[in-house]
Amino acid sequence: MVDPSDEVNYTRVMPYEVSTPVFEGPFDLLLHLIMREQVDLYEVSLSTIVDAYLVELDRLVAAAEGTDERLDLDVATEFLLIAATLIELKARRLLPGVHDADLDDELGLWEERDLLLSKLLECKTFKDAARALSQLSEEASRSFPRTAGLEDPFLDLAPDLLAGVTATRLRDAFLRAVAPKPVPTVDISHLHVSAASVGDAMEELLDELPRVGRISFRRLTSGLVERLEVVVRFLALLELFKQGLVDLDQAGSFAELQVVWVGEDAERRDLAQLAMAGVDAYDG
Amino acid sequence: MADDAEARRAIEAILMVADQPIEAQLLGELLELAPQRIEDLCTELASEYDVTGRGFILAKVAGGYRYQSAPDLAGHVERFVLEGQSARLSAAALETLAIVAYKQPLSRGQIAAIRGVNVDGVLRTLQQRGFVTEVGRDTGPGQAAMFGTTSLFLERLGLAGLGDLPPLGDFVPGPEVVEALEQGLRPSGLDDLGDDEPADGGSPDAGLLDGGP
Amino acid sequence: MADDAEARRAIEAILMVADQPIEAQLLGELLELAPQRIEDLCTELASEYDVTGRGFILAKVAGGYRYQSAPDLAGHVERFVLEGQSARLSAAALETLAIVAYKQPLSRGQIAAIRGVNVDGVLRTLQQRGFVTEVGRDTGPGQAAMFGTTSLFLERLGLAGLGDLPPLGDFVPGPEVVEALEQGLRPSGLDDLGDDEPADGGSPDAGLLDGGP
Repeated sequence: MVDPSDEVNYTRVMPYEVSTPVFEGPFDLLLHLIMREQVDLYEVSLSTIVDAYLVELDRLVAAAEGTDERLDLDVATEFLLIAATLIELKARRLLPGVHDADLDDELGLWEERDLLLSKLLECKTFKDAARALSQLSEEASRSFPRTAGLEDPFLDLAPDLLAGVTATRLRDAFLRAVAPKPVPTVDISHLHVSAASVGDAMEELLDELPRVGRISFRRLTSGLVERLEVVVRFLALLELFKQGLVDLDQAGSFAELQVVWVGEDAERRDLAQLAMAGVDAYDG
Repeated sequence: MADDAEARRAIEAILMVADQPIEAQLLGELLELAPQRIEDLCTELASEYDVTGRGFILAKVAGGYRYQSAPDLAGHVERFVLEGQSARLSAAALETLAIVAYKQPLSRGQIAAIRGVNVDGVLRTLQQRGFVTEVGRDTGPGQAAMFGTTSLFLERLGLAGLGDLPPLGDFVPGPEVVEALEQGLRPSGLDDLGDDEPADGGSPDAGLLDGGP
Repeated sequence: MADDAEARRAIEAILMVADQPIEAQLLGELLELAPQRIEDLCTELASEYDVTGRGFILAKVAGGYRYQSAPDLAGHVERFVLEGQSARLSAAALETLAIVAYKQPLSRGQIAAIRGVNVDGVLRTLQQRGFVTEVGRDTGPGQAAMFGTTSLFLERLGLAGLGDLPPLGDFVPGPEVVEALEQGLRPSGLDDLGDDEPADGGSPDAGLLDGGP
């Protein structure tokens, strides 16, 4: 750390040139879709979004190939997040349950829309503010500051910066300089905060599915009132699918989603423990 | 106590040897003048340089005064200054910076809530670049780190202080944008509830995993 | 080729941002004017400052031109040096010096990244005092200057070599500190693609913000 002869390779990597629009978040993407393409959010094709993501991913991988650069996982995962958010938004519309909407649900939809609308307005506001700041910076960068400092005759006069400075004080100063760093935290505020837990939903499914064997998703969720509960159940189901405990089957584009239990009863509990430990973080 | 003429000259002399913006407060202490008097004198000097077409300006930046080259001469100065162009910030970083600038102090979570994405990476970049720093801790239970902008940020934007930021209200979208957004977010599902629901339960809207619409 | 009025202004701008006396030869090359013409213009400027009673002078020093405080205002400047800068600089200067000592070689931007503030002035002071010096250039495209400590620094601290600096070992930084440090000192932008973080992020001379799409 203190050895100045340590070899450091000060090469730099240029950022990927991105020709397709890069969206800075789900709000950003929504803004783009709504403002420029004048589309109804719920008309947006999910496959288009997923395709765009895959194309973008391929492009990033190709760009990284043959160079020392790595695929930028930040970019890749951020895009995935956008796609996932949109899919969730759309899925919440399409899932059964909405059709049983009563007045409360309807009001809820409008509230939700208003919330999203205010988010988008806020997002747009800061986008424009950022542009103004950029402009300010551009102007400021054309004026260079004087940093010449003291003229020689005054240098002798200047207080001795090292008066009373010991090596220990120097070390303390270093530690002070590097100390106040924020603790990185995993931000999950963009995830849907829900009273329903995916873990709980999995537990219910693990109890129910082995008994019924095969069931349509619609029937599986027929007793649920809140759309959110349906979403949570769906996520739980995907988790079970990942664990290899269920098979999901859809005969065609508009067909029912069929759920088939393929797990062994014996391994149920063990796997449940494992699986739920991994997904509880989704609860928000 | 210095008279105005001498105070003006003294300010010029001191700023000429300074290597960072000097606050009116300090100049006032040195010259035994009220800070407001210093502000006035500096404003006079700045306007004098402007009127007489000097190649330098007296700028108020990050709360202090300093000499800078005149912006219109950037072409000449750039050829002289050796250090080249610095890296520019991505749009994501810039927007995050704008949020921090206008909403400070605020937590990582609050920024993420506005941007709709995780901002860890972007925030780290802004901290590395010295534009954003931790300014304290939330008093709430989690004691989340609160972030704000630095004086370097003000310097880079050529602002005397945060009060000189263009008002955020200037950027609030107009009614036509609001209308367009409202239109785009029309909860279409409401219109056709129950109308087209086949008895067999097949979803009429779209296949979940295919393209729709 | 610049006309006289613009050349005069350009000379003012360049000399204002220069750290060292600039020779007429170099100014002539930058402005595409004969050195003699530059000399004439500088003489005109100097006399103009004198006649209008500015607090600074345009001096010819060591074969070059530079701005200096007017000699008759030395009292004010001394006061500024003694009362103004010392208290304000010491803590900042010490931290900057410590960072350079422990982390050398590193660029201006890397230091700024750790300190979270512009370090141009402080670094300049440390260089002037002979504690810090430029030890090389970054191999990257920007070729940022890399800084390290001098033998005078070691001498003044009574150290035989950098290896004698007190070890940081008994201080166990949390992983977040280590990460922040490594991020700050990482030579390339590998971890932040898209946020683009070259090593000279703290360079004073260019717009850092870009609103790109």
